[in-house]
Amino acid sequence: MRGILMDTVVRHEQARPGYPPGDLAIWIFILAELLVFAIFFAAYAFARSGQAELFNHYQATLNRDTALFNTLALLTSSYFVVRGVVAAREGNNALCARWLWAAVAMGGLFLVIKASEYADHFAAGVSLSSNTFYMFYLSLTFFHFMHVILGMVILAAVAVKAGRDGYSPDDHTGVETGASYWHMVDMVWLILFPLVYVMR
Amino acid sequence: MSTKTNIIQPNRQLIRPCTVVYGVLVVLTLVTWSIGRAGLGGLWVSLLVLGFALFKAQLVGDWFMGLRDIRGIWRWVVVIWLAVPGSLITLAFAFSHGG
Amino acid sequence: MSQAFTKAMARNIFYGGSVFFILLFLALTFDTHNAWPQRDNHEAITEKVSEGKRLWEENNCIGCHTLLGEGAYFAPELGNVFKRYGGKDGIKAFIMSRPKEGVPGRRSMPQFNFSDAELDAIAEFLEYVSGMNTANWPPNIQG
Amino acid sequence: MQYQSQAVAKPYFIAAIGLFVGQILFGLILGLQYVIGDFMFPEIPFNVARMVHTNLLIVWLLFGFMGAAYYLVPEEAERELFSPGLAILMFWIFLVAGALTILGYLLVPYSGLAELTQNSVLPTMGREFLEQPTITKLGIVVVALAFLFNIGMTILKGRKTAVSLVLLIGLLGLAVMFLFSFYNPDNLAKDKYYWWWVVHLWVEGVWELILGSILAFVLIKTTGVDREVIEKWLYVIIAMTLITGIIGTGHHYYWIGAPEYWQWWGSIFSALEPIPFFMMTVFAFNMVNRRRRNHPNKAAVLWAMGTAVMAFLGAGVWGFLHTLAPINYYTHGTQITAAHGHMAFYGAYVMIVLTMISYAMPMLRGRTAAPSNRSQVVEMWSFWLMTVSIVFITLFLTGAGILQVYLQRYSGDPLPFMVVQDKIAMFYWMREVAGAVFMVGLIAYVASFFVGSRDPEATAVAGDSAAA
Repeated sequence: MRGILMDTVVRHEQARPGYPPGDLAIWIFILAELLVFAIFFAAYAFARSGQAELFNHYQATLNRDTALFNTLALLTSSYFVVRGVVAAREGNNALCARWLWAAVAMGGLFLVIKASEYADHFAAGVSLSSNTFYMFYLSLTFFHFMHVILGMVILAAVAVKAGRDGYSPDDHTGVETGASYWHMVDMVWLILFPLVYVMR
Repeated sequence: MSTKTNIIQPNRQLIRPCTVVYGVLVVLTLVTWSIGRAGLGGLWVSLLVLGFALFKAQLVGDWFMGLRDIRGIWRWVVVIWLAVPGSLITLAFAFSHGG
Repeated sequence: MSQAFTKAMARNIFYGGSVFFILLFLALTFDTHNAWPQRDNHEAITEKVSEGKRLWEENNCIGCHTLLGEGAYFAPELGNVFKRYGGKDGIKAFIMSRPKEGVPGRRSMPQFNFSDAELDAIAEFLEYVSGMNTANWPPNIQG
Repeated sequence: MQYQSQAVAKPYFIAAIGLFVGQILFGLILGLQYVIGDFMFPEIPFNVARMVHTNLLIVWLLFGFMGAAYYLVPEEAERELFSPGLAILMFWIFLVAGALTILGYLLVPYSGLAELTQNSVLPTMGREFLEQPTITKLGIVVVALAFLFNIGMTILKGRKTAVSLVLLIGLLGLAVMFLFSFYNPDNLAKDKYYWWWVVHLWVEGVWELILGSILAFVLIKTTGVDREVIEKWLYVIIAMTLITGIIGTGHHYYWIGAPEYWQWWGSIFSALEPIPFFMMTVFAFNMVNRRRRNHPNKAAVLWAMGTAVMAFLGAGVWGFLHTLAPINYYTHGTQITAAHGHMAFYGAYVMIVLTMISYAMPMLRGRTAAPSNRSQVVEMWSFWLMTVSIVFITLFLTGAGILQVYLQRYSGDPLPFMVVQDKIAMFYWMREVAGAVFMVGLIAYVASFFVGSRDPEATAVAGDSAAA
């Protein structure tokens, strides 16, 4: 084990790796997911261009404040995951597990806030069939909502393994795999939030 | 375990780059939210908001996912992806505001 | 940092991804059940219509015709035939008029020898179908 | 043949080929009825011939899948089949039930068959592809359960590989989804919605798992590429299949009374359905290029490559052509659908079964790896004849479909269905000619089992790697 300074120097000297962190299989999955979201976003934008009035009108009925808190929750959880990966890289499994559980908790906060929003919508009689805007709003956010759940399951599985001291500085691909997926979930929301809640 | 803790100790005293990035992400999110709250709209405001969003996503890809340390095609995978919805959304908004 | 593409991860993605999309599909199916009452014209399903559907099935009409675009492509679409023929009488008259031995060199519907009550049931079934909300399909009256 | 009990696959394969011949014969009758409307009327009306054509297809593919499973599972599990006797018993039950059903279609008017089999007790008949009497459907369930039990026990007691597990999941899904064929509500919107749970989730879901695992098995055997590599790709491909294919069911829900958001969900996900097929093509060619040996059964490798390409063209490309809702609005229920159906079924499922038969038959007939050279030449001729014909059938039907869509649905002055049919008869004639060539190819295929059967086995071409 070298000092961190040495490590940094060595890393710059070495050729950088040609593959992203984590198992390459998860990246194929991430690419597929990103493709679906990209098409969904473009479909939203083009459907909107035909009915801008309607979209602007119903966009105003959304709660932008809860969406802000949700964005902050996801950003924070992503940050926690980064810290968790650093901890795993440094061989500190216990710390890694703590960061990951904190990230899962932030994901849980997101779900609670989003679910309360859905409850308000359903109480108001809004559904996928209400109009094109709500169709897209509910489809996009619910599709993303399910990704948050899946990401939390993955992070929890990684956190459990980290809690059992299951990773090492030489072998922590599992942590990076879960982290990459979670960042993807966060990244997609970063586009979704302005597109659906703000842009008009 | 204790030696490892010692080794990384110096790093603890600095602000980590990822913490700075997190701060930038939060600030840009608040700006975006404020624009929405002020009820601003129109093509240029929308594109500005979209630009923030793409930049934020890029930050997540580079610093959180760690793609800036990668060479080859995978280094650009998020950039390339962002270009697709980014340009299509721009096109659609230009279309709806122009026509 | 290892860049392995492992079989274990590929397998996990298969199982995880499948469960994910099955759940999503079930959620959409649940919503579809909630949305049907506004679209499926279920108010029109009488005992007569049920009988008509049974006759439709037990004479394998789908073996030549399409119904809402599904079936065989040998004979005309019948989802909107009630509108195309301007009512039940047109449908009944056509089914009755089919020659037993067919038409030389041309496609012809068989003669099924339906009773008047049966003809009525079939026509009512087709009337019920024509009242479903099919998102404006077919594009025109020709089906 | 490494295990004695693999031999039970042989009758399944023979029955499959026999029923395949019957299917094509009725296909030719149907094609002729399209242009000579009263051909065989009223003895065999179109709807009866079509029912025979499609039901024979389903039954012979099921025979093929079962035969494939009986052949590959012992080899994968590294043990004898749990019960060869049960497999043979089920073969005869399935064959007799299938034959009786087909004879019922041909000899009794359909409504008489419904009455005879007590359809009114649990009405399930008279829906496309699910025309079988309820009693036959129950028989299919029994056969499927016995089959799954047999295969499942073999896998459980033996080595568990990705190939056999994926195959088992696919077969299990096939049996489970078939149960929806017993749900037939009076509400047509619900009837059609769940009808697709059988039809779509079969052909664009669980059947693709079966396809993938058979292809993986044949590639492992013929290329000698490391199992680890092939199984890894198998998982990725079938993961993509289900990710896109399950919600892709929505492309059938546009115009049948389901809510309109399916137009978006269905379009988006089914637009991605070509991806797993494309991956399969890339995967198959990659594995053959990285082969460690040249297998002497070149015909089997040709079929495997053909499956990968034709499944992508038929299911992937021709499916994509009309899957987006705004396009499907015009093409739904026209000859475009028929064009896609023909090439997709041939490219994906007919060809994978023929791949497996081609690979396994030499061993089942007592050879060590391959048929004779002469036999392989005839078999490869049959490959090209059938494949090229199906391409032309697809192109002619696509032409017919485009013209039909324009005249009947798109032009300012839409014409009635039957008028349009007369105007596109030329395409139907050309399709029938292509169909006749297909029949020639099929005869050549059958002949390949008899030609050169006393000749010595073909060997890998000289100069190839020594591993063969």
